[in-house]
Amino acid sequence: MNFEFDLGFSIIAPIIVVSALFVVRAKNLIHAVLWLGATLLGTAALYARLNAPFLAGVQVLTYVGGVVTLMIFGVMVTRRHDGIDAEASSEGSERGLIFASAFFVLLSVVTWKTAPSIPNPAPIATSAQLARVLLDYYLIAFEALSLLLLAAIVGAVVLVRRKDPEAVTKLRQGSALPLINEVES
Amino acid sequence: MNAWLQVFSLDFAVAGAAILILALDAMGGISGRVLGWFTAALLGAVLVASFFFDPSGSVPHGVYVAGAWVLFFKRVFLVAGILAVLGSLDWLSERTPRRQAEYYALMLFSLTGMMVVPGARDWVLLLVAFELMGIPLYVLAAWAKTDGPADEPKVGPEAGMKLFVTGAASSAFTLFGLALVIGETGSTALSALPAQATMLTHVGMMMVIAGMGFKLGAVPFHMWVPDTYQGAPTPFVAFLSVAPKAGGLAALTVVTLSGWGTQQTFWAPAIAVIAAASMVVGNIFALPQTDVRRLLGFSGVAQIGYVLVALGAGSQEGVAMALFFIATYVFTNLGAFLVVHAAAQSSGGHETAKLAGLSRRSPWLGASLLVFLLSLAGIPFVVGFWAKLFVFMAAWRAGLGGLVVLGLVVAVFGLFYYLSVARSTFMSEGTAQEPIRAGLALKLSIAVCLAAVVGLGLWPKPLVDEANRAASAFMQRH
Amino acid sequence: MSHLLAITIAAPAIAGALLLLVPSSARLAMRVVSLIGAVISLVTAILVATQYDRAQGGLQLLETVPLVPSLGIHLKLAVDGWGVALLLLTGIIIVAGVLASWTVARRDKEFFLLLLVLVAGVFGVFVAQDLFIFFLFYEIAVLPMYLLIGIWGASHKVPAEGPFTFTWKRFDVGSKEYAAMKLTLMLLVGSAAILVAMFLLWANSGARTFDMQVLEQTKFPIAVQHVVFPLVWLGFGTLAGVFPFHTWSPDGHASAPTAVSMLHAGVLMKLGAFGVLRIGMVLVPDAAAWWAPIVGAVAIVNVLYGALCAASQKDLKYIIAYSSVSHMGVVMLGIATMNAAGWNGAVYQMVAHGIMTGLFFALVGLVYERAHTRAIAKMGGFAHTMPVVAGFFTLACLSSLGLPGTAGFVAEFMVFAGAAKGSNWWWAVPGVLGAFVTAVYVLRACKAIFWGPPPQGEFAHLEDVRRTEWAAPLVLGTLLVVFGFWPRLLLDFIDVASQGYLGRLPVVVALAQVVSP
Amino acid sequence: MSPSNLAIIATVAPAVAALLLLVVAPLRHKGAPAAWVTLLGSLVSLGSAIMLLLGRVDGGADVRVTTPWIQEGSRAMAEIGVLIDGVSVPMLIIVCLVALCVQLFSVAYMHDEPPRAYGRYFTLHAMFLFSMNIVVVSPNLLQLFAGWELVGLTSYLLIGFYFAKPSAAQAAVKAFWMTKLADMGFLFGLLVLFVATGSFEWTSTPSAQVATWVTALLFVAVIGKSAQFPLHIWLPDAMEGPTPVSALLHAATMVAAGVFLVVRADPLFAQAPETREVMLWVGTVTAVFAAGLALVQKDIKKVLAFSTASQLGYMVAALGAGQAFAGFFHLGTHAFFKALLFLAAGSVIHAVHSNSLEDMGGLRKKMPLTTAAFVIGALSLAGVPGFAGFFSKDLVLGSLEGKGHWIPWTLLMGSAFLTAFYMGRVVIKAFWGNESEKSSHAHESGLAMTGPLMVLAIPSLASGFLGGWLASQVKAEYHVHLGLTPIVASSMAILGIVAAVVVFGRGGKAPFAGVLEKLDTFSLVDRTWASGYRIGLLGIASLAGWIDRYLIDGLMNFTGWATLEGGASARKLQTGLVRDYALMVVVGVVVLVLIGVLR
Amino acid sequence: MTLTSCLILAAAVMAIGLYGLVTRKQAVAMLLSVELMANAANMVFAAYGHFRGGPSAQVFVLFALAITVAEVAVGLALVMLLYRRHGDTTVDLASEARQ
Repeated sequence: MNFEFDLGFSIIAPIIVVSALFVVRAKNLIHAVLWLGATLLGTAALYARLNAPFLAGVQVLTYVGGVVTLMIFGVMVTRRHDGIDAEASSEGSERGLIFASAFFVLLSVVTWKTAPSIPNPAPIATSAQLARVLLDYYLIAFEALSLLLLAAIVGAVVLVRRKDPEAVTKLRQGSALPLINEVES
Repeated sequence: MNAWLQVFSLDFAVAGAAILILALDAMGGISGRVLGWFTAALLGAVLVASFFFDPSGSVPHGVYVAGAWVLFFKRVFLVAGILAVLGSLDWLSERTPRRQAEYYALMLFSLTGMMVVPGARDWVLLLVAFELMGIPLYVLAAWAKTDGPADEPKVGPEAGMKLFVTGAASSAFTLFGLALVIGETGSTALSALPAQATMLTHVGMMMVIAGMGFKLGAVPFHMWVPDTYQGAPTPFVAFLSVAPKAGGLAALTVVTLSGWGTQQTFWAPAIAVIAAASMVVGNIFALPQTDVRRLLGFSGVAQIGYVLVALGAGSQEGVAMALFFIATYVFTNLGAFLVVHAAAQSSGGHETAKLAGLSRRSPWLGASLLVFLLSLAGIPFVVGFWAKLFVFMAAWRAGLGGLVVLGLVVAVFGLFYYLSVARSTFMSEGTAQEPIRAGLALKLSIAVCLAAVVGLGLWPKPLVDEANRAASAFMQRH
Repeated sequence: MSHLLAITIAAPAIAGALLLLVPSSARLAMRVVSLIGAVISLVTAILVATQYDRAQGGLQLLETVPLVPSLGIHLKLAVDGWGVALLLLTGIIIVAGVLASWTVARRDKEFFLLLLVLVAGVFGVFVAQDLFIFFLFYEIAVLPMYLLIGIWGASHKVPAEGPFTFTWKRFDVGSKEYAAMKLTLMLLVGSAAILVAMFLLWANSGARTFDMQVLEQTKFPIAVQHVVFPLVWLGFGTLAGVFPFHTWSPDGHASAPTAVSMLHAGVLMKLGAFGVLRIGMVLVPDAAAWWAPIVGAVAIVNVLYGALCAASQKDLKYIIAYSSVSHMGVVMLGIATMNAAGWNGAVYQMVAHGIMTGLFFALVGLVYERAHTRAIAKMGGFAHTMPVVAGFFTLACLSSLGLPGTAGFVAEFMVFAGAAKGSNWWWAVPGVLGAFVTAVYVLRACKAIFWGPPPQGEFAHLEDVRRTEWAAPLVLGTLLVVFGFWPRLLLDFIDVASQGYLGRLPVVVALAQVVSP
Repeated sequence: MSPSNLAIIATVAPAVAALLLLVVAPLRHKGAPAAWVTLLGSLVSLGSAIMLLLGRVDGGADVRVTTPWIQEGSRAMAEIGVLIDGVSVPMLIIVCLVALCVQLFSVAYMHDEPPRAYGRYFTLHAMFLFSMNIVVVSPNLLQLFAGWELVGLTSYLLIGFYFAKPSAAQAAVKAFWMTKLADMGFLFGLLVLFVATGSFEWTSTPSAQVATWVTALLFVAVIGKSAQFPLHIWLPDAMEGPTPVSALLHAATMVAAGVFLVVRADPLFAQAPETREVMLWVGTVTAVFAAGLALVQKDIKKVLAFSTASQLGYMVAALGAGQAFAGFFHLGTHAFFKALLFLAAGSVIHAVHSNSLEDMGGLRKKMPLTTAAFVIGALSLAGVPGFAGFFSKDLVLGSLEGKGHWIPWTLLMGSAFLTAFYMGRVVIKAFWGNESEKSSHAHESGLAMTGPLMVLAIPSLASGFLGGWLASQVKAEYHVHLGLTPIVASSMAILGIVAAVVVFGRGGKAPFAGVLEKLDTFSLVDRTWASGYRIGLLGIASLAGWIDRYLIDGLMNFTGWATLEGGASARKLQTGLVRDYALMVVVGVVVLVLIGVLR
Repeated sequence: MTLTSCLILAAAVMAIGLYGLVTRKQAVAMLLSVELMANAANMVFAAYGHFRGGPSAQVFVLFALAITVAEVAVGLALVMLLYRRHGDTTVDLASEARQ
């Protein structure tokens, strides 16, 4: 198997890996989320390098713009009031390390052995092509996906909505914890 | 477009019902209880329709194939849905009166996902349907939030969280595995799989199986099961413990036999290992449980092990027997959970000890629970016996004698804990004497389960024939 | 085609179903319904005996209904000579059992229901000619026992001792729940083994059928047979109390209520032995011939060890329970001989022991109901106040020790003769010794309970048998003597079956007819 | 009526009586009617037996009628039926006659019993006669065994008649166990015979080795039943039963069954000289040993009991010498005079309300009839010439002489002396001498009791002259020979009586009495058996019981325990921590991937 | 740059995500790890898409993204719930349901 040097990849890959490592090791959750943003951006760059600009765009928009923001919001909302940052766990980290590395080694070895090398990249799919497939071949999946998103939204709303009178009473009595979204009704 | 409508008519109906329920609720003025009955009625209507309207056929590109196989599963899901809705009705209107419509809607969303799964022959559709089935469950599992009696640990969020984290991890693995598979085969069609199988494909497929295994609650992806069963509302657990299992089974069967059928030597050992581990772990871990829900959770893990034994046979017969098993399992396990739910409502806890005197307080409930437990244990003349027997026979014919023997041995452990529950219900005298109060819907649901378990136990032939037909349809169309 | 067999099975089951309709307050009606169900099956069993053509032999009164034909499962009922004898036994015991439980006070509807369901299963096993149905009925017969013992049983304390004292922390050894659970679990482990054996037979039958007649004709590969036989032997043997899987039996029988003990020791244990004989010996004869020495050796351990254990017991019910272990050893010994005398003796012993132990437990129940103790040391002189009980008890003792003139003698003598004739003639020695030990412990118990100066204090005014209680001892006691003096009443049936089955096994017969000394 | 029918009637009549009494409870509970029913049954038996005898006198041939009893593979493994020949008919008469006399005697003797017990007593008597008749008429060894065991059963029930008395209960059980222990030999003998010849006929001719085995095993049963050393220990204890019972069971009939068995199975024993050798010695030892112990008994019934054992020793010795007829003859005469002795003793006991010789004395004036009866019996037992016992004992000793068994001959001669000596002792102590407190109030029993005594006195006197006829019945040679034996024997008898008068007439004690008493009270044999029972049987039993409860069952418990503990400790894996759950997913994936890769 | 190197990169990110998933106590951090894993899967798709061509890989990425977002939405809601229950988002606190 030939291993050709590729400058773009050589820059992007370390960024992705290192930032990913920071995501999982950062003590400060906000930092971790920001590192995730870095990883995702790196991934977007990789997509671009892999001739998938559309994906790169989507990645930046939804992930970096959406998910990371959401996460930061989540962290902010749930951070304790004394402001102490969460620490990365060290308990059981050996086991985690062992199995994670086992997974990595296993996968790498298999990849290496299977050697799925196709030297000449195929022609890229255009956005138009994508759209056509999406609304024909994948139509039903697409419909189902919309249902899925609807369900997720309904679910998320139901979960965080605070309407239950009992809980409200408890909250008023001070037995539950003070929250940002005090009482809805 | 017509073909699509026809093939997906039932699924559209259920999805429409979900949206309809949400809309009705948004309009306001309709009590949640009525909505519940309405939901059950809608599902019932769809179920009835399934007997008069044949949705067989396939859509362009073969993304989806409908036939006896799909119909069998759809009916199973619908039945589970109806029973679960009826079982939840009273609890919901009493405990979470302000968010009943969402509950039904989410359950219907999940049902929609399930109903699409068995027919999907394309990875994308399969994945989306699978997730559509799964995501509402995360929400429903955490439904209890902070409600519930004061003395009960409020493990609702925890139940959801555990389900979610293991589920998300499994989804990630599924995605990663699928990426490898699709990448290697170059197509999202399941049928492309066997032709292009490389070692990376196999690795990817193993990850996909892991994802399905999570939904089935098979070892070692079962860790969420007892905790979630304990924390989630029991009527919902009744649903969770059967319908998604059937969905997972459908997905796994489609993936292995339809997609990967010719590569049996690759996946069969994996299934066998999971089956063996599930039977052993489920049965052993159930032994020390004192909470009936946890106990039934582990028992469910073991039951899934039995189903996987049939699937591991990899034959048409095996598939048929797995279908029979899972269909009867719906009635048995759902019924068991609902009885436990009814009893716990009155006695204030789900511990085995709290069931003491149940048969004195409400003989019918006690007898029903006994029947369900015996069925789970695989005792003759209730349907569980046939289910287990058929599964083992199929496996035996396929040369999985070792698994059969193992299954029989650990089944004895199973008997021990099932009987422990029976001992509480029948032999111990509880302090309370007044009858268990259970709403009409709940009673109706339990009665249907009981009738099915006993009836099919006495005369299993119709369902066996149906399962055989479904399996043969599946195996021939692939 | 008459439906006698179906009626025999269905009568108790239908009576059980009818019980559900009887209101809980109508206690007499409940009993009458149960009794009618039991009597109908006894009558049909007698009719079966009269309709069975002894000259012709073989399977008769055949009825077949396809159940799951695709898997080769048919509801096939027919009766052979063994079946006739055992049907009669079951009919007698259930009638006696219903009468003996006339005074059950607590949750009586459920009690009779379970009792009737159980007995329907027993009838089914004896006439099932489809292996699968056989197993199905077997399970039905075994399972109600859990509730019957667990709910209506009696508990007692067993002191913690020995190397396994620490297990007492987890088990309430001696309690009824413990007994019920142990019994059920051990028997179901046995069922698992049977199921495996069944699969093996089914899968290797060529025709993929459970039909026992077809299986009898099939020559199974010897390797298969060698797996099937031990599974059948230990699987069914657990119920027959084969050492060392007998330990459910003393606790189970001691804890069970009267009628349940009667049925369990009287009939259910026979299911196990019958299974070994009918499935193990007949279906896989080649392996059976190879295994027979081991079966026989274990059986003589049962005989002697069971008797010795019984001799050491201080609790009346335990004595009887262990005596069952010992006597079932005689049955297994007879089965292991693989000749006509031994098989006849084994089946005859099933009947004889069934009646005898039924009588025993009925009487023990009477004594216990009055004296509220089972500790022999506390009793004495009861013959003064309850002479009828004493008389019947003595009769049961005599049959137990194999006194001529009682059914026990005929059975044991035939088994010993069969054993002596077989290739292991020395089996007869421990067998006879066991009978002697039996004489020691039963008469010791009899003396301790009934003989001696008239009882004082709390036992001074124990009542003798009352009206409904007469029936069980009278019927069972009479039969013991009748079958003891005129064994051909049953032997003619049994013999024709043994002949038939032995006749099909040329290899085995040749092997068994090696006359030793 | 055909002989077979007569034999069947003779056998079944008491059974009918017993059944009637068992089923019709009021009859039994009333008491007196039970006695009549039983007596009627016995009378029918005796009548039939006499008719049989008359038939034989008229030259009737042997008759054998059987029917299959146990089936084995389409052939009869065992048959039951009746055999009428020279052995069974005389024996039938002896048994029925003695039984009838005893029953008659009992009518009066037992009249103080409550009616229920009275009824039970006679029911058992009827059962006993039935059992004994089964033995007598049996055409093969299996039926003989069946009757033999039934005799054991009824004897058990009769010995334990006073079941409220712990000693009686103990004695009954002991008698049953000892005989049952010995009966295992019978059973084994039957099995060996069956395996070797396929039948239970005593006429079969197996190989010499088999014959030896069979006879040796049968002889074990004889030792038990006929109270031979060392299984004799149950016999003295069995005197706990009512005295008529002792007369019937332990004098005339039941213990005689052992001898009868050997007589019946003579064709088999004839093929086994080794067994006969053993029998000879066992008989001799028992005769001497029991006679010695009889010398020091204080209980009149125990004297008679030991004397029974001793006399049975004579019979067994004769059988061992190969002279079945001698044994059979002595069996017959002994039956009469021993029954007579026991009944007379019963009459005495009834009068003085005590068994002890100390409580008797000087009774000859108060109870002349009883005294006469007892003395006749004693003289007959002692073997005084002219009395029945003389002829039969002479035949026994003569047969030893004829075969040249000089040591047993000498020992048995000594035993004959002892017999006369101890019987002299009893007679002198009970009937002569000074009156004791209890005997002073004694008076003669009524006719109901003395009547049977008189009836039995006749054959005790005269049955010795029937030897020739009996011999012709069993086709044996018989002639009274005037040789060494009769002279020595009669002089021994007379010497014994003289010695008794000399020693006991003056109230003295027997020589070696101290030693013998020690031997008696220490009862080594008894103790050996008792400790064998306690340590051997019960010890092993409790060990087995413990092993079963705590080891075997313990192991089962342990299995369950280990499983449950396993489950409990495995539960710790379920930490409740989401991270760990996720980890399990990872582990699972890695394992699955490994399976996929390695496959 | 080859497919192999891309795949190995993805595997590395996947492994890192795994590591984070099983070691982090914070619910949000676990979500982040799941995101990493999903991202790794998408990388694989994109890589195959590049080297193999055809639209299916890219389409799949779109679906995967949507699904992940849905999951994150529900996940965050659950995190919120958990926080209300325990006052913290350390998931270790949520371990009451075990016996």
